[in-house]
Amino acid sequence: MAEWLDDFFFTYETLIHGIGVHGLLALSMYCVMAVGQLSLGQAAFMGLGAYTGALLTLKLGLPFYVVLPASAFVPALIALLIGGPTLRLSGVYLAISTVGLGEVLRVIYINFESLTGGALGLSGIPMKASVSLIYALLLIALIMFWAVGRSRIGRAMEAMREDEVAAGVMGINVPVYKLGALIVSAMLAGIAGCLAAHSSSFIGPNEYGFETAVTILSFALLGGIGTPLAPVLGALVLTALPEVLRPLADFRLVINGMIIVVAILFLPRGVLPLRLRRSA
Amino acid sequence: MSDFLSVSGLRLSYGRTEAVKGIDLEVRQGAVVCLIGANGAGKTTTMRGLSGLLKTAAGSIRFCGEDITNAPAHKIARMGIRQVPEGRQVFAEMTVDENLSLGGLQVGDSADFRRRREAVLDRFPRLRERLTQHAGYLSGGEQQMLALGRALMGGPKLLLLDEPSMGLAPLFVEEIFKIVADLRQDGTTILLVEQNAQAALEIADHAYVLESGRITLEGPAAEVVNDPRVIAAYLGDH
Amino acid sequence: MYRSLRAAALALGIASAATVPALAQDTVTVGAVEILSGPASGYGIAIKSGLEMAMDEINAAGGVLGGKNLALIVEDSAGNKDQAVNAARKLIGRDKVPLIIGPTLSNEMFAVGPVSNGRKIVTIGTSTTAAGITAMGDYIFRTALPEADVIPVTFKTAKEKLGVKTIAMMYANDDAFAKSGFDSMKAAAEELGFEIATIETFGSKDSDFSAQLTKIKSLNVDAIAVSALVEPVAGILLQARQLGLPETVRFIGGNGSNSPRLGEIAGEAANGLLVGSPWFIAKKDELNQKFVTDFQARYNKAPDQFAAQAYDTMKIVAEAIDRAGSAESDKIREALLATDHTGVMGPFKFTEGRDPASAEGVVVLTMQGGKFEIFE
Amino acid sequence: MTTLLTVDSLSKSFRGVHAIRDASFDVTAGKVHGIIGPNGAGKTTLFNLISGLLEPTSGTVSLNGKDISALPPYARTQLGMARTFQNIRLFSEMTVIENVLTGMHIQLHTPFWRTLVPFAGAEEKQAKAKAAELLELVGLADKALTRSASLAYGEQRRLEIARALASDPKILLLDEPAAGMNPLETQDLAVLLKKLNERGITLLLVEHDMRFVMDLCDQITVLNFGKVIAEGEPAEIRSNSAVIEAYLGPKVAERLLKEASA
Amino acid sequence: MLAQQLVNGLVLGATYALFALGLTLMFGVLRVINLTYGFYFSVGALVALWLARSVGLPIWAVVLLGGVAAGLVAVVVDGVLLTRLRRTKAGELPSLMVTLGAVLALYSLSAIWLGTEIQRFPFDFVDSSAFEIGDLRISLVQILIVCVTFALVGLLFVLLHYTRVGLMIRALAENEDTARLMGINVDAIVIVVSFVSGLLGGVGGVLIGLNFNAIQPFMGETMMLRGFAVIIIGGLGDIRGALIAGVLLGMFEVLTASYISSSAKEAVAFGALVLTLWFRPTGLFGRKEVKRA
Repeated sequence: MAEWLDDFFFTYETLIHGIGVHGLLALSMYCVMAVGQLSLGQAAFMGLGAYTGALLTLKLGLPFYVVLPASAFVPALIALLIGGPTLRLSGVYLAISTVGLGEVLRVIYINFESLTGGALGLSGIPMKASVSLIYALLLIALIMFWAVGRSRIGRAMEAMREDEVAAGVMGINVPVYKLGALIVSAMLAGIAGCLAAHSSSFIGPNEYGFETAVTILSFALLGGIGTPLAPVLGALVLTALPEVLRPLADFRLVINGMIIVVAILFLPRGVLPLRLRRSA
Repeated sequence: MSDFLSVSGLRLSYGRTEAVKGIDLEVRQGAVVCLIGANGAGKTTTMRGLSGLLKTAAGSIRFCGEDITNAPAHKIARMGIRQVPEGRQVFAEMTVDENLSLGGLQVGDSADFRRRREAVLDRFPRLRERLTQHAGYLSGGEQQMLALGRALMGGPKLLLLDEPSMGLAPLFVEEIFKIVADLRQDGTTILLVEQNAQAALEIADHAYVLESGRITLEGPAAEVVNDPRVIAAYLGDH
Repeated sequence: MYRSLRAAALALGIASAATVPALAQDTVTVGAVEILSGPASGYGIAIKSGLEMAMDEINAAGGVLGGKNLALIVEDSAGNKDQAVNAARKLIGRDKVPLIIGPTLSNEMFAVGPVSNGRKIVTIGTSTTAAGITAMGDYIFRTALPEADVIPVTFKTAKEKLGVKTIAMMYANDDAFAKSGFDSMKAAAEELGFEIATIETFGSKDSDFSAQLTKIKSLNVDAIAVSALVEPVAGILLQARQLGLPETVRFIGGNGSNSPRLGEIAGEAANGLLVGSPWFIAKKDELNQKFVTDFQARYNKAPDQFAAQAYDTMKIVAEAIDRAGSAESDKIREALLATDHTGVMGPFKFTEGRDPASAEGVVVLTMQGGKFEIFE
Repeated sequence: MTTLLTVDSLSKSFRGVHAIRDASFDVTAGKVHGIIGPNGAGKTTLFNLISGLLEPTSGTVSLNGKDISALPPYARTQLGMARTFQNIRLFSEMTVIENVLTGMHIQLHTPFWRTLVPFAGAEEKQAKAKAAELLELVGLADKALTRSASLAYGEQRRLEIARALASDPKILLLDEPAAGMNPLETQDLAVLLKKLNERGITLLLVEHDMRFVMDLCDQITVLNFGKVIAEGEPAEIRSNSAVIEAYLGPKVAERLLKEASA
Repeated sequence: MLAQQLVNGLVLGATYALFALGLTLMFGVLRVINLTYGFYFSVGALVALWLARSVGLPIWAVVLLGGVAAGLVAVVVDGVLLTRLRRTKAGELPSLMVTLGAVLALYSLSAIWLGTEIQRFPFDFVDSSAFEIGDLRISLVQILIVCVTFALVGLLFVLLHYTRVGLMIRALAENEDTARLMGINVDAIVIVVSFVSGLLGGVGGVLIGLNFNAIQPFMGETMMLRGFAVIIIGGLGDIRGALIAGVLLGMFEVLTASYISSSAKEAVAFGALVLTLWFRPTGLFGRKEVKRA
């Protein structure tokens, strides 16, 4: 029985890692969407975290408890830098300018070969992200978001999402909240990237582009953003889906796409349409 | 019973909010009927319901013997009910000429079209001067003329005028009402929503007073104009 | 049908391993992880075809271990390293295969290698030509000849037979495979004392190369070395001719150019291109002729080197299982090290480092009229 | 008599169209000040300029002597200004009480992690008590946990007022608070607004219902075509010929004035 | 070399502009960032390829029919995906997402059906001759691309500004409700706009497929990011902007590759995009005011 469990765990270890990491990414997306913004830059922040983490581990041999916070710090710094101008933008513009960030970073990874390994990426990253660490962080993030969501801050965020103008009139400092949300989401994506790098031993420059950004967005869209649990559920479904649909071979992507279509058309609030209860 | 425009039991809502709560209304051919009432009383909502922009929640609308309840807006427009929307809504990025062409889409590039265009330009000489200008650069009064002219291009059987004097300088207000009076003279049927009650009642045959989505007063315009309730509604107790 | 149902049940976690019977006692099952969907699926499908054809031949000839059938489970990686790892884990943990062929891309191998090596499962790349693959661990093999072995042969031939002195180099800088090939090219060029006039890069999905080629044209080089997959290489050849680059300027390709697709896409524009290959479709030996004929008959298209390498690899694996006398990973590993096989690619042995032992079989091919022929 | 809010030579134009031209007036602390004018006179634009949703083309707005023209809306709220909207803008997904609590945003300071500790949300508890009081005041106490979108129209208007009050404003801007209400609701509203005024809140309101305005306001500013055409106490305004003309046209104005003088 | 590089830049830029035309029209009128647009590009090329190979039609017919096929696909896709969202006025985010899911499914389906290997037109399908002036070479296909791009921009301009349908399209773009009041059947105009956008995308696919000889289902996907950059730099919904931004971008890319470094070429589009959004979020030619939050 133990052996069976061991095999089971071995078989699905990457999947289990993946669900945890994607859960964190879904929360980072949630964080931006919770203030009514749309970012397609979460993949870029993830990549920054992954490269920061991998480089610090490989080149400087720093311990993981130093590496992990550092890989949250670097994306946060970039978010702060791009935050100012991009937050003036709304909707589609912000989304596309954050896609631009991802592409610019990709070009940098490819061209700074001596540091990033160029197209070959970085391999041999030690597997330091254990399942327990990933899920502990996911749990902490969930609890934090739940707490924030229930607090006056969460109320302010929901107000912004519903009506930015009215929220401003309520005395909510809308730009600061937006910037704060972007920074926190960048940190979270950075941590997720670092964990992913330290659980798959290899990272490359092409992993954090448009497609990944869209995947992260679809976690939140499928799950919904009524509660922090919903995007995580979305991540779970969409991460497990390719494995569940493995027997369908070629048709997996077709089904995957159709699920997104159907979810948007018929489940506009996601599969978990609940709303965080705040007032009892 | 008039067989021109008759509305019965009309209810209209925005989402969950009911703005018009079951009204009956009649417009005889060739008449000018005005709908007055305070802001938020449901006048504009009624207009949007009649032109098909808003789906009716209940009740029926008949026009020229046909049931047009919930007919699509473009069909209603093609049947000859032309609305001049509140706030004019000219196509700001198009020229005056293009705006007029849009009004006369159904007659296209025909002799009829050219005749109507000439008639409108004769009626509004200012528009002729500004034919190639973008509508967005016209003054408020000119835009209102354009909106009226655009509706007239469609050869309306029934003209729905929503607050034509809104935000206009007095000189223009006067001019607009003169035009409405002219149109009446020419036999155009008009349903008029107005803030400027006196001016509206003066040219109207019949009037309805709308309050909170219900019709509270109805009668020949000459009677309504002297009803103390109307004055009170506008200026408070006097 | 049964297999897909079973797999669905597994993935859904409805059935547990304890209740699913292992495949019948009289089969030996090996796994493969290849790209079967998505934009790069052409390579994986070719490899799958080669593997399956070899497997059927082996089974028709009596199977392995004295009569057991050889079976193959091919999992799709879609070209995504996470899915490649998931697929490998599924093969190891669920299907309990002792050996995995693949994955298709070097990138995927870098992610899968540490996992399968950690579980002591033999993993053989048939198409992973990047440097450093086999250094990942004792259980990682490859039958693909690394670019580092093939390129010097091609370059040397170009120098000796064509008198090439100055070259321009182009590569897809966002593609690990192309970059790795380029590194080998650069090393070989420096070794041979070529003058490198310029190094130009492009994106692997680009379709316009006119800027780079115009620049190269103005530099009057003897040859242009290109490292990329076949699609961009074909595009480069077509545009080079459009821009009026003289035919005397030879193109030298890496592993990616070694595909019949090149002739199909680029046609006459590919004339004169040089490429080193461990395998050549028109090789005259009987084994190869039979392989090409059978493959053509079975799949209704000509095999490429990916199919050929996969075909040989399956045969090598079957022999190793027989020599090992058991389907255990450790024993197969030992037996593989003693491989001495003659396949469609020629004689084959592994080095101590589990790479192909010799580049002797490398032939330099040139493209003429849309077809490869031996360069003489 | 101190001046709380000063609007000084304020102008705003959109694409060359002048919505507000050189408007100036003062709002005295503790008074109810009305702004009236026909449709399209620029009242809502004026409100948006005062509350910071629009930036003026020229001119200034000062609150308590401090120039706030360049401040974003949230900063004006922090200085003691609150407003409601003509086309009700509630947070429709939220419950009624949550809407009010959102209005208290600037007074709450508890860090979010306190929600994690059981029985530690003293401030939130106080806030809820205060919110409940405000709901009581506007007559929505029994609807505290209802989703705000499902309230009736008049209730939504009252909730918007409660939400605006939650920030403890010195001055409350009401954009057509009685619009769409029936006479009974309007009366209740007038009573409520008087009560607020008695508590020391200065009110600035735009309204169409004249009876309502005349009853309630201490001071009235009349706007037409973006310009201030009259200013004064209700009685003065009522007999101001320019005002009557703006509303009812010159003929009625003439007649009414004759009647008055007769 | 400079002359040749300028020609290269013009042709590359024209391909960008050609691709961006339909995308910007779609956004300008229907207010949707439609990610399935890249798929119409692929459809045009694939249909044209099939017609050229199996039916043996001449080049002009292939370009036209490829475009028409793509237009029809666009109408169907729009009808199935977006009608519902448009009715409920669902906003741009859900529309974006729904086209995202659809495009994933559509690409995958066509890849299953047609394979992912690169295909090309028959070798003798186009005249591969070229004009030579000294060192400068301009091929017929290149001339065709540039001419068709400018012609299509011109035609689109004429369609929008000098025809009744164009008048209706512009009215819809400005104000849907008022357009209805003019008696315009908005649903029909939406179909027309979808068709024209799809047609433009399809024609782009055929021509670019002819020039670069690399046709496969995913070809539109790779163009999509570049297309975004072009329409945002040019101003969303602005046809003239798309033309100018496309050509400029192509020029800059080619000149960067030839005089700075080919590895910096990739960064040009997104560098320009970021700069545009930073300093002029409405694009070079966009006019609408940015809302104040």
